[in-house]
Amino acid sequence: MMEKRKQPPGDLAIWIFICAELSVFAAFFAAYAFTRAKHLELFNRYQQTLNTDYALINTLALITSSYFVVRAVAAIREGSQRSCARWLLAAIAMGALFLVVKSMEYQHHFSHGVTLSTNTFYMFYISLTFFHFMHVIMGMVILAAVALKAHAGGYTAERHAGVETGASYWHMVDLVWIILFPLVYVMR
Amino acid sequence: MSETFTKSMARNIFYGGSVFFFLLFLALTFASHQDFPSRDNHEALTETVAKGKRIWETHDCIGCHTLLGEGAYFAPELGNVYERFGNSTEAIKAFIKSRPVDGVPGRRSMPQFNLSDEELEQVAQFLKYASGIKTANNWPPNIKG
Amino acid sequence: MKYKSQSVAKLYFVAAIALFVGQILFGLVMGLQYVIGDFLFPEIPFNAARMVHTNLLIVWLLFGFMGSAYYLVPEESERELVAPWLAKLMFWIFLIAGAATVAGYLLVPYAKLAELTMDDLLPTMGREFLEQPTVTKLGIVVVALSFLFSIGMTILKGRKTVVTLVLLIGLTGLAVFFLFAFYNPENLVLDKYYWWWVVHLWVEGVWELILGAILAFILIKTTGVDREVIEKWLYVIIAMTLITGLIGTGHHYYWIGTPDFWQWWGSIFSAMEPIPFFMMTIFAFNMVNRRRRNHPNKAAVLWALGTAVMAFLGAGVWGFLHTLAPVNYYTHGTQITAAHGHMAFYGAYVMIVLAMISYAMPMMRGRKAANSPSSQVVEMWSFWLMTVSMVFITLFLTGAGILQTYLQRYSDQPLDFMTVQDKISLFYWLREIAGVIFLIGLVLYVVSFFVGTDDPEAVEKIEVDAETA
Amino acid sequence: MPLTPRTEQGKAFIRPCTIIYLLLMSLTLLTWALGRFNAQIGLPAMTLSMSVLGIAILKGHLIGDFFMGLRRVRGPWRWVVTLWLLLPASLITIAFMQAGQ
Repeated sequence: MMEKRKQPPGDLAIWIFICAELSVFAAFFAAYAFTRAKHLELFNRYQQTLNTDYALINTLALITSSYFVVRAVAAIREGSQRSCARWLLAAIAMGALFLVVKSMEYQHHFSHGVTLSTNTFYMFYISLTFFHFMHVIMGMVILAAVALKAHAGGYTAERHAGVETGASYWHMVDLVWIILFPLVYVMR
Repeated sequence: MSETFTKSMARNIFYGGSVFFFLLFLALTFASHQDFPSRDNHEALTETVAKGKRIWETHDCIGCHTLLGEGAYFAPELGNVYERFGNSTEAIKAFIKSRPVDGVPGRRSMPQFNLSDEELEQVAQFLKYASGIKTANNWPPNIKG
Repeated sequence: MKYKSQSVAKLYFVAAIALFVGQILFGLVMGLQYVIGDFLFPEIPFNAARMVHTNLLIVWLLFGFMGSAYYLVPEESERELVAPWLAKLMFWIFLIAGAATVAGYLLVPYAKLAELTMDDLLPTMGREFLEQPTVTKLGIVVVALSFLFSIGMTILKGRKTVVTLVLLIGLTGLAVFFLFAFYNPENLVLDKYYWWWVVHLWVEGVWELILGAILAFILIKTTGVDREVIEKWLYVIIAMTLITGLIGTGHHYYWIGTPDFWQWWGSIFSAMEPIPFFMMTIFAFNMVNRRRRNHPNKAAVLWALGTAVMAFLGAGVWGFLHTLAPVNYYTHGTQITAAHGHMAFYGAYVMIVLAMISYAMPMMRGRKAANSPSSQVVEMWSFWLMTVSMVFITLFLTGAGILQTYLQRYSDQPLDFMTVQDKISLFYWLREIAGVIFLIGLVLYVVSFFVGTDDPEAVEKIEVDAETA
Repeated sequence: MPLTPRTEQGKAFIRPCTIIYLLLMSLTLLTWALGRFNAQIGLPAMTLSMSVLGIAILKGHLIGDFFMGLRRVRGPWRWVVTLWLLLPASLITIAFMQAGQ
């Protein structure tokens, strides 16, 4: 039986932050669903202008990057700093892929004159995805900072709370997208 | 594994979070600016209106009234007063002009500002311009303001 | 008092209390004008009384913040203040400019004041809370910069603590966002949009950092709890404040010609704004419960705990009450806003300044740590009188606001503004009575400085731990 | 606490997290396929929506348990992600049921 601990991995401070972020996203998701119920036809019509293939690539990219982060944590637990940094770098690359694909999607919509004020569906679509988009950037910055420190030998097999903290934040970014993807792109 | 809740992480979250949400605020401000031209009634923003805004400001009208719901709550909302007065700047001017110098016994009363005809026209035009601003859901809820 | 230069705070605190009395007197005048419309008309019209009421509030709170900074920064930095003469000079400049401005509001018509101060050169007057003549605003900038200089240099040259760092960030933000007071475009929507960058980003942003820093300082001093613990929580709380409060500005962007998306962003983020206040309440009580000493200044601890509770009620609960866009659609610009404004300002900012005064004043008047018990009893009476009457002011205004919202906005036959005002005048009378009790509390507060000055000071009660005894 | 990459004999194992990862990828493809080809599959909209929502909750739970490592935590933090998933998911379900009527 594994020894269980009282606290989730990483610094407790990041978990307070994660809880706050998750509450905001939960509120946004619920707002989306209830507003959709009031404007069913509008939401169903404009949902079809979204590209599910792009969203698929992005979901796969985020899950893969999350997996890489898990490997990075495993690596540092085994004391391998360089391998930890490499896994983190790979995770950041997958994050970058997400940003590129998402930007292509935005480019498509914006070139058709879509803005936050076009209609309620696009208001939610842009708000939710852009808010998440910024979280991806933020997460990449955090991972980069952790990777640099790992590369410089700042963590050990015993002391690596920083890696777990960054990892927890990144998984949160993934987690949000896991709900966002079916809700905005698929459910109708 | 011992408890970790470090001051340095709390600090990082403070700095990181503040910068993050300030940037987001700037992004939403940018998006707002894209929308202003379609709602802010700038077509009606003539020199007369601009002067009217100065009259509005230099008589501290906001110290009693609300304008689009902001200000003091002592006197009626003026964001839609142009409509409430039957889409008439003349009615607004007549009202301002006719305020008794010594007030109304026991009642609230607007001061007599002794505005010239030109100034009256300017402030009335300003209020007409304000009523043309497209507020969300056509706020206020009804003509009473 | 460890450092001589801390004593400049005394000037600031005395002025703050004097202006506070003035603010309340004018509040009572306005309260009476709500029910007896021609009271003091046309000598002091409502808008003039309101300018005095709100501007005195802002100015005395600024005096309070500055005094608090001058008191706590030397102690935290473990060195004398840089240029205490500058602090004294700026005090007099600020006081004279403030007094002249208020005199201007009362003695000449506002339009005349605008003309005399050449407002046309750079028009900034006539917007709510920013009514000061442009030259006064420039004076505020000069005072703020000098203040930042002496505080900042002291902090940088001395020991750097989280308390002083957060305070410095808050004060810098205060100065920076005030600059938007000089932006007054002709376009009303833009004007309103950036007006909030002063007002909201002050009271729901950087001021909360100042509040947090002062509260943390008082708790460190009075509870003896490990600084590390308090500083950690300070960071978490102010992080939550800015995370929710920055986008929370959106709750002012619902109905002023700004795009519809703000209704969602504003509602969601400002619904989270009570969280940091709730954390602050938990934090303050937690620290006091874990105290390592019983500070003899019971009054100061009471004020500090009061701040945490009343800020949560006033800013958190009463803010949440009308912050969601569908609710705010009906309540925007009614007495509900007034109710929230009163309790939030009292709970968050008035009380923290009084807490700091309560903590620091005894030392500056030559005591070791606290006033005599008899003085503290009077002060605690004033605490309860002011706080309870403020709760009632808020409740009566809330009652007035609910009726107003219903009669004027929601019912099938909406009534005229003035008709509604007449119907709800009972609530205004009750509010005025509560206001008089508040004034009595305030008078008692002033009296407490002169009670028992010759008595020996209160001493720390040593708790005997049952287990070790 | 290594994620058991090798046994004592040095024989390579597939890490549990890798299995979870592959599972997450497949579930994602399933969600996508349900959305993309429902015209051919012909599920009623409500069934489709609830299925992909259910899949999402499962995915989120796996991420919380295995990636975030919550399955090795006891006390309230153990359930933070799962509870979070259930909260919006139940609200979304209510909203979709409202809309479906």
